[in-house]
Amino acid sequence: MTVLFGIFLLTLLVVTAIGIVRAENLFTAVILGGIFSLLMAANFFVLDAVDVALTEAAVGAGVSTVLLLGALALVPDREERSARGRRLALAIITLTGLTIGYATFDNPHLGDPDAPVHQHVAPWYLEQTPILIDIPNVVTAVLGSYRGYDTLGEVIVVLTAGIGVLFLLGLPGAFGDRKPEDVAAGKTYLNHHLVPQVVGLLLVPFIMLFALYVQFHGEYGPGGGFQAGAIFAAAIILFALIQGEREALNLIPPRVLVVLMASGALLYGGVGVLTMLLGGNFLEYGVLSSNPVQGQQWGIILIELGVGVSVASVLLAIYHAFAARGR
Amino acid sequence: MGMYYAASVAIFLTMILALIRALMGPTVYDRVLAANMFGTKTALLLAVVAFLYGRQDFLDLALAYALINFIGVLAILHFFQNRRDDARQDGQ
Amino acid sequence: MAPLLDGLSWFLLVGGGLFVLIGGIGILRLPDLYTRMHAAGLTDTMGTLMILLGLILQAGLTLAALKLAAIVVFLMLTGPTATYALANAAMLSGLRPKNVEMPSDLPEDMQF
Amino acid sequence: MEILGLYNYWVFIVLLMIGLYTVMAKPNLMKKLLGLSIFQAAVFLLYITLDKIEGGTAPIIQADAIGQIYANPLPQVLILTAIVVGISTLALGLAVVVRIHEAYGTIEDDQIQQADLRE
Repeated sequence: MTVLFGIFLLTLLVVTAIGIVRAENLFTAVILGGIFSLLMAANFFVLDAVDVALTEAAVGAGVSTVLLLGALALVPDREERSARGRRLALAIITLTGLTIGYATFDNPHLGDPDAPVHQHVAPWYLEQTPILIDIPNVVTAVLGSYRGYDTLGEVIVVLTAGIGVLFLLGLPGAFGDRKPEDVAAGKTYLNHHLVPQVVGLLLVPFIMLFALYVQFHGEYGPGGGFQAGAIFAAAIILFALIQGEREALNLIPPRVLVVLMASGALLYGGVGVLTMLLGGNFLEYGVLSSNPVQGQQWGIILIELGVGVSVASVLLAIYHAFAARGR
Repeated sequence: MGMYYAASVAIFLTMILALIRALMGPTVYDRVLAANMFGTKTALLLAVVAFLYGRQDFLDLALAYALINFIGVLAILHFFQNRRDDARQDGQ
Repeated sequence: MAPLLDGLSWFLLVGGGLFVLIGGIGILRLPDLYTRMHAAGLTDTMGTLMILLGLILQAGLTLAALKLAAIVVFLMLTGPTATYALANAAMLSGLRPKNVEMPSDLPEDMQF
Repeated sequence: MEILGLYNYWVFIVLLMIGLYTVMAKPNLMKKLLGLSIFQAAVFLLYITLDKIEGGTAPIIQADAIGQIYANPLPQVLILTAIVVGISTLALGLAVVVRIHEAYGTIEDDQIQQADLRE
């Protein structure tokens, strides 16, 4: 039965994707993109990837939709009709698709326990995590400890992308050129409507609380720094939507935001340097405490915090960069 | 188990109907309405499937979906309405 | 006790499913945005409430029940708010209900 | 039922090709970025498809369930980080599109090319 769930969700996914491509109004395309993300997340959930489902929901359906809308506010929202290159493109994708499709017949079927991917390192992770790190969520353990270098790299990539966006668009008040006060408060739709205002402001603290729960419960349930960062950013974005851009910039000044962006990644790297100073390898958390298992747990909590701070501030800075440019 | 299947099939059918409305339009508001409905139905579906799998600790996800979906809808209305207001001011 | 609870859960889940489905048919079949909104509102409140209550009965007095209750509270808050904001935005943009005479003495900011 | 085990791969291919088509055939830069997102999502789907084990559950270990099978955590970790990296790169792309619009007044790539040729 759950196989049928998956097939159903996947079919809807394809229909939505075709809808996105065909939509001429880009607002429509973005709305359908939100639905696409939700479907994708539900799909991940059905395929037993709860952490990924939470990430996709928070990042894909939440922040990504908002960023697309923020960019769309600055460019034309209609696509011009063009049939140029359509035949060639169709021919290419048909050919490529059929070629890859032919190869799938040799692939292991969905859920096959003998598939090659399940034979190498994964059983070791599942067996050793309760012994070496002693936290229930193996995904967090792999993310934070076994593949800690990789995750550090990803955080740096996120930080770099954030810096790139700030270079391209600028962030008022971040580097002393323009002050947040220069951003016109502007008459926006939501900040003179009472019902969304009241309910939205009521929800903001709860969403932040939920983000903190996701951050610090990540060792035991679905969650961790990436998800928590995105949810936290979403909470502040909600505040910015209902109270106006200027209020949000006053709440967390851009100068602070830029410092936070860097300090999250710095905390991650700092933990690595600390373990080296204590006589271990880079990011070998075992040396953080006399008990290696506890050391591992402390290390994971610290680096997850760094990830959370970095992701939240980068996403927020990116949002502000788009929103402050608009008005 | 049976009752979970009954509820999830109903939610699935509703998701199809909402998706058709989101694809048909005709106005952006219709699509937003359908997207909002789709989002809350996804949250419901997740809650039901969490029970179906017998792993109730995954209800966090349904909570996250409900909250994120709300932000998405408000954001769409905010930006779309601002765009309309700008267009009207330019036109007059 | 247990069969009674199960029976009640069955009733709530199937009932909620029916409400959700009716709302789904409504959003497709009804003629204009405002009537469709009515159908969507039905699924967001009644359908959601019944399904989640049915699940709470199955969860019993656990953390899961608390989380479900939180979901109910959030959905009850956000659903109507989103519908309100949507109706308001649509009305302000000049979208009018089909086959309805609008009163001629509308306030100025609602006339186009 | 056996053949349905490959359905995920086919959806992956279809999504991949839809994304590729959008990037190639649509001149609108925003549309291209959306197509790129679909392409990316297709790859995510492939990886997550690989993690599933029949009868398994999410890799959050339950102390009281002895002998429980868990899904493969490794693809999940890779995709979890990739999603966040994906949105950062999407944001960078959007920033470039916004700047292109400011410089050229259009975001259709054929018009941008014409404007370049005129100079």
